[in-house]
Amino acid sequence: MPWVLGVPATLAVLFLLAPLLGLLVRAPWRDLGNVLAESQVLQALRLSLVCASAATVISLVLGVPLAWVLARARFRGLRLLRALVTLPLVLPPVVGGVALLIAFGRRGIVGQHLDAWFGITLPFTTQGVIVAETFVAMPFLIVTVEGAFRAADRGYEEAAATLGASRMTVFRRVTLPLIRSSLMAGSVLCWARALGEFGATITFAGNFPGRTQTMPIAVYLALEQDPEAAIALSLVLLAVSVAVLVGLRDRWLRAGSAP
Amino acid sequence: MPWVLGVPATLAVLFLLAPLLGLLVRAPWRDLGNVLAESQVLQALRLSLVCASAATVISLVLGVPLAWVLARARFRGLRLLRALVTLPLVLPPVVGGVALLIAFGRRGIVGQHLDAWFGITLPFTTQGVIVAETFVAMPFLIVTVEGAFRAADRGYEEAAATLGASRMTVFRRVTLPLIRSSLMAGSVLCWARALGEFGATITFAGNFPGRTQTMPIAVYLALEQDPEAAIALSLVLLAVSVAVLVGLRDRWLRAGSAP
Amino acid sequence: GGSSAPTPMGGSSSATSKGTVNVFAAASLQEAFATLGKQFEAAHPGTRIVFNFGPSSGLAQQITQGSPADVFASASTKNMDQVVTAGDSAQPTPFVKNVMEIAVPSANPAGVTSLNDLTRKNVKVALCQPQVPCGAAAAALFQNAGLAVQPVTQEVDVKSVLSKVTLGEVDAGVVYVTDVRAAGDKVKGIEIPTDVNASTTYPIATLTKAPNKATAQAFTDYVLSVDGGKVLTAAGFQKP
Amino acid sequence: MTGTRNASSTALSVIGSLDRGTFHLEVDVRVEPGEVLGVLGPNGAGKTSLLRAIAGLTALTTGSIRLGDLVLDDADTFLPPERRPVGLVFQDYRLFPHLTVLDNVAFAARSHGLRRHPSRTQARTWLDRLDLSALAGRRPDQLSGGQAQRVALARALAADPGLLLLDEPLSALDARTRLDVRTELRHHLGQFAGPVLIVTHDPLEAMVLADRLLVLEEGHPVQHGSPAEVARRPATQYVAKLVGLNLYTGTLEPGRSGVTLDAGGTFTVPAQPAQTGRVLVAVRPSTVAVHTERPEHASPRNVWPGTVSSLELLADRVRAQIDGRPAALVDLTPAAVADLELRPGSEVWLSVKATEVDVYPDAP
Amino acid sequence: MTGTRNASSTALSVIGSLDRGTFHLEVDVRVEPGEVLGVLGPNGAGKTSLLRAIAGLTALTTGSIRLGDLVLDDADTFLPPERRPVGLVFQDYRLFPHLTVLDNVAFAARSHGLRRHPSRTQARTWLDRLDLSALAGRRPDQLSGGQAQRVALARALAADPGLLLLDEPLSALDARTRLDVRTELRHHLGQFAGPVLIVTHDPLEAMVLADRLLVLEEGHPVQHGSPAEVARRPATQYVAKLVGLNLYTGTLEPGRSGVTLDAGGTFTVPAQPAQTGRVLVAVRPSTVAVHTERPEHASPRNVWPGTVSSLELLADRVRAQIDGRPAALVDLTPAAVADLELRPGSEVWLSVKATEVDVYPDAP
Ligand SMILES: Nc1ncnc2c1ncn2[C@@H]1O[C@H](COP(=O)(O)OP(=O)(O)OP(=O)(O)O)[C@@H](O)[C@H]1O
Ligand SMILES: Nc1ncnc2c1ncn2[C@@H]1O[C@H](COP(=O)(O)OP(=O)(O)OP(=O)(O)O)[C@@H](O)[C@H]1O
Ligand SMILES: [Mg+2]
Ligand SMILES: [Mg+2]
Repeated sequence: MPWVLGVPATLAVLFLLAPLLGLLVRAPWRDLGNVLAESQVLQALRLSLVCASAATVISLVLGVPLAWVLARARFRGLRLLRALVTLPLVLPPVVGGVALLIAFGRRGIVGQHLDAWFGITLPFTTQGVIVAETFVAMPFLIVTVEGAFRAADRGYEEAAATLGASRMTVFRRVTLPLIRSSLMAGSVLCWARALGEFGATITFAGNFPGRTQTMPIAVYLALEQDPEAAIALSLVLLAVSVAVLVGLRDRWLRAGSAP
Repeated sequence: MPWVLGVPATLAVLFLLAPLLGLLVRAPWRDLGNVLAESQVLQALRLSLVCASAATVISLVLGVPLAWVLARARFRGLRLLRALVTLPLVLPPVVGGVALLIAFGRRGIVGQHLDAWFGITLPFTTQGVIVAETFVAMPFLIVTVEGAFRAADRGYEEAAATLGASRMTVFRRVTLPLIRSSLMAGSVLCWARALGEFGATITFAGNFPGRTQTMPIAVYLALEQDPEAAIALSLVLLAVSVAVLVGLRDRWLRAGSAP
Repeated sequence: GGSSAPTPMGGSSSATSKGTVNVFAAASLQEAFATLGKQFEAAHPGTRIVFNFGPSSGLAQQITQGSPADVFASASTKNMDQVVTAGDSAQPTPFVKNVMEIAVPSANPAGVTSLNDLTRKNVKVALCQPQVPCGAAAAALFQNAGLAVQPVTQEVDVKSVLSKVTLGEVDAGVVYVTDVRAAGDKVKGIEIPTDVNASTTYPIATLTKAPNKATAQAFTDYVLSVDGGKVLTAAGFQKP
Repeated sequence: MTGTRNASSTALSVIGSLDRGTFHLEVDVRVEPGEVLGVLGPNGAGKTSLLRAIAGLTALTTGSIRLGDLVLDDADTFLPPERRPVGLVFQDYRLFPHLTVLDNVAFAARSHGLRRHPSRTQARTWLDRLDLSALAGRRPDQLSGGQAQRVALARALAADPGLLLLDEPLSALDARTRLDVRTELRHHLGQFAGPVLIVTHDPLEAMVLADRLLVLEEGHPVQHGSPAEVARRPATQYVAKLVGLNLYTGTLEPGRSGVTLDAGGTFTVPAQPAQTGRVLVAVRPSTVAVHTERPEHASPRNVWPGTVSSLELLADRVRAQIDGRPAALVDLTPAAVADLELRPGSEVWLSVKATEVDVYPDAP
Repeated sequence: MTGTRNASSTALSVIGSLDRGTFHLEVDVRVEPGEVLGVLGPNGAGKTSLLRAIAGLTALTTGSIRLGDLVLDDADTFLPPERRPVGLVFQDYRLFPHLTVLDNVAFAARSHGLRRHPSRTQARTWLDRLDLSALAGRRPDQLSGGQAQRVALARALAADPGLLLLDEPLSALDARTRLDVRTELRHHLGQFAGPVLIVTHDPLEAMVLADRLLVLEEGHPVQHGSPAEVARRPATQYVAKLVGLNLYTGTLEPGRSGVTLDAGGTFTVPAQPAQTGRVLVAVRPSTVAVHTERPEHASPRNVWPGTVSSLELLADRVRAQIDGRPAALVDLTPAAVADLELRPGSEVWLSVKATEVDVYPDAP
């Protein structure tokens, strides 16, 4: 490995891991058992995993097609649209929550109709958490996947079309598998961002144990009371997500060995 | 465009833009002038742009090599390392700030030496803001770029090597240009995330106007006072970032027309 | 709006006290209110108190955006005023106040013993931003004491000040008494003389559009009652 | 699934032009059902571009493409590639890197809705036919160049198209495999009901596989006809080189039996041909005799001096390049080369009988 | 920059084996400086794998690669590709998609630290030489197949390597360009001081460009020698097909002048050769005579019956495939085919003179 790459890579690792190490060092290991024993923690953890996964699935279903359109379609205003889609990344999460309330709240622009027509109210429900997390995390997926669509070799799509594959079949059987590793990267970003999401969620969905209280919110509340418990909770969150990422991601990547 | 892609893409756009529209509708347009006239706002905006850009540059310098290593190297523990690097994504930002303090604070594991040996203290400084934003945003770049490195066609690198290009030259002149569009995507994610970063920054670097007060912090403070002013400030932040993204990104993407 | 039939303290439940009450309360009230909720539920079988703890500003936003809240207990009058302005609440009542204290790391490296020490050049001080309640209170008490303190940072909330102190990043911070108490032995509290000290007031209100107004009012009354006051005082709060 | 796409065993007609960047292609060609059209031409002549237009990967600028009554492309219609009953073997193969060889070949069937199992079974018979069964489980990056090309061919054939477009389908195959695959291909093409276009640089392959040849140069058709016609009477220097003839341009003046060559010299030609004016003169290298001295009393009427510029040993003969007016390629036996002691620089005399010279009008 | 890499005009030697997946390659080959080794073999024989090993893209499993005194690969050393003075033209070109043609060709010079301007100037001279100047500003996706291949060749040559590896460098070129590039290549190879390996499927190309041939089959060298030797005495059926000979295996028993063929029949051979035992018998298709009746009193000693199974018109002759014991390929003039009224199914007699039959021992 050339040192010009090795040295900065090592620095990057040290920089990213030092704070995590710090957390490990300061963690109240003796109390960890107690913290975990609280039923609320497991509840929050479960809710976090469920909501982050749901948000990722929704993001995949809606975001991948949008990424494809942004990468491939040609129409006026495309550049603007492409920039607009990245805005939820920039919006401070709390403001994102406010924006969600304005749009999908009970009195919101869209929300009032959802309520009146379908009897759906999103704020303060688990669905609301998923909506908030999706709003914040989907752009990560979109931007990553769009970049990959843009770089993918069009020759294979042409070949598939001459073999009689419809646009949809080409997309499903050729384009998506070709960008598999970026799709994976985008999903990881999206899932992780959703799992760690706090500001928009607490603003839009509130903080009800078992319904909308996710781990980051539990951590926030713990910080008010007992910062060490908050560290312990964070470590639990980290451990679970490492387990999921190591387990899932490498399995996926190996499933279809790299092209 | 096949409707199976067009419909979800449209839904995704509506979903992402409705909240932004909501903000526009509720924005106090008449007060916008006043809000902008406050010198602190421009100061915060400048600081935000500078710090986010600096964080992106650092992330590129450190993160791209790390992504390369994660995609290409083969050693024990690689899978774990790959998952660990994504942890700052999952960490609730405030806890991230605490972790940064434990590591790089005045009494931190690394920080105490920085202080003793080089007289560098990071908390409460602009550099501290950059460190916090880098910590939170760099993983986005790393994950995106790693996916692209993984998918890149190794044949071109082989060809470059037989032409006498050193590993470094291959990396610079072949590999990086080949993954250009994902590199761009990663940079956009990184920059946008850094620009919107709030929790870790406030915790690690504190809040001092002109030194560490970035736009998201200003927005948060405004929320306490006057939610409408906060919306106005957010809109300013969004407008500036749209301008930057539309201007910069398409220029880059066009510079080297897609492969 | 206005209060309906006053609920008897303790004792048997009234006919109107049942169902679920959504209480939106400032995060700093978490521990005390959790206790109050349990006590109230015990006293009024058939009722359920559901808490939504968060930053007062965020809660105020949620309420004005139409969330189904019954009771709002804010850590600042300003956020309560936002709710009143929006027509969601009519009569907020102050129920506790929180006074300030100097917090120093347990080792107290800068040897801070009094308010005056905060003006020393080599003492790093963290305060809250003047816009937030704890910052306003700190500004007020420094004015009362005639001191000019130059902080290294103006935090957005009191917890941030406290964590800077806990981790030794600053030598002193000005926080609420309740925070010092909650932080246990990781920080040391240095009391501020009552004559210069400032406080912030926590108002509580039953909301105009409360879905379960009667029980909501019963809970509000319980918080304002003597029994409720005991719990709050135990957590470090003072009578308004 | 099979049988549905190639229902239309009707003629293909392409009339029009297309543009790719600064390149402009004009064509007017008709291929009958069951007919194999060989497309020849120098690099960059537009052969691949023509196939792309027919497949629907590039739109015509003007004109139309029809398959029987079905309009594939004209001013109003543009049928997308997946709706054209076309099979295309790409010059650069384009095997799907994420699929095994088997799944590459099964791709078309799968795309038409056949389930995994029957589509694989069908693909296996194709692999068998092209002798690729051993590679079924490989991914494209584990194939050699020739193996990849054969898989690409199998993939296109397995799609059972109504119209077959082959872009240098045998170029990477080794000599033996080429013969085998050519035989298999000819067999398949013989049964194939639709029109076929095959691009190749191998004149032999063109002769063997094609019923008719189209020669493109710089985006324009320059010759068109049966392999024998093209081989006997090449229209351009490129075609002459391709089929291994000497070709000269010249003028035939009325009342004279000699052609004045543009490259210098005069050729006596057989009987006075009907036409006069600009003509082409074709001379087979094996009909040119080489002498070390001027053949005074020999019968050939066309005798001229030259200098050997190079000698090249082919399989069973030596090809000499002779400078002179005109210059000529001459085929000799190795024995003759030894006898005459020819080497680069040798001064020689060339002769060719008037009866061996083919004269025909230069197309405008 | 030029001149530094090819300083080592020393011999290349490769002895050892390598593995790619289930494929195993064994080689033992030496190429002298200035010598051109043609590598032939069926698809998947390991030709590309051999070049990859020499270029450093695949490590040997056992053995060593040396260039003069420089060890490129052995048990202890593995020189990475960028430090080997090797130029490689890939079978699939691998032009950098993000660079123009000019910058592709200038890549090696840039990599060796030359600044942009001089490296481009140098690249331009290479483009001129291969007649590619008009394409200098294009990107690879705007090139035709043949153009891309020529650019790949220019890119490798421009790197001024000490050792040149060409993997089917002319396969996508049209006939005329192929001649031009072959001439240019031969010219360049003539001046080239280092060893050259060139993979090709075109026997003619191998004969023209190579000083010596190496034939690989299934990962093993099966023949090795000068083009003339290989062409005259092919060691395997593959080579025989390649050079266009009939090849039979048989046994020569002591004291007898006839070879008993494995495929049936006996061949009378010229003078009693020295060796006996397993032999190969090569017969040139043009030396086989075809008769419609048994030639009773003719001189050829080897006469046998057969059936025409196919006829193929080549440029100036007809190649007939005759079934019989043994089967044979026969070259005839079109006139002869017409005279004898041959068509598939015709019963014929074949004859060949004993003096035209070449007998040599079968390599173990
Ligand atoms: N995308 C493009 N932009 C501009 N010019 C192009 C593009 N694609 C091809 N060309 C040019 O069009 C011409 C015809 O290309 P085409 O691929 O049809 O040639 P071809 O006859 O197939 O040649 P070959 O035998 O080398 O494959 C070439 O000069 C090529 O450089
Ligand atoms: N990565 C790989 N994994 C497994 N087998 C491989 C791999 N690469 C090549 N092979 C196999 O190794 C053998 C030799 O391949 P190689 O590319 O050297 O053949 P070649 O002689 O160049 O053939 P061609 O003339 O078709 O290009 C082939 O059978 C091929 O399928
Ligand atoms: Mg082509
Ligand atoms: Mg090969």
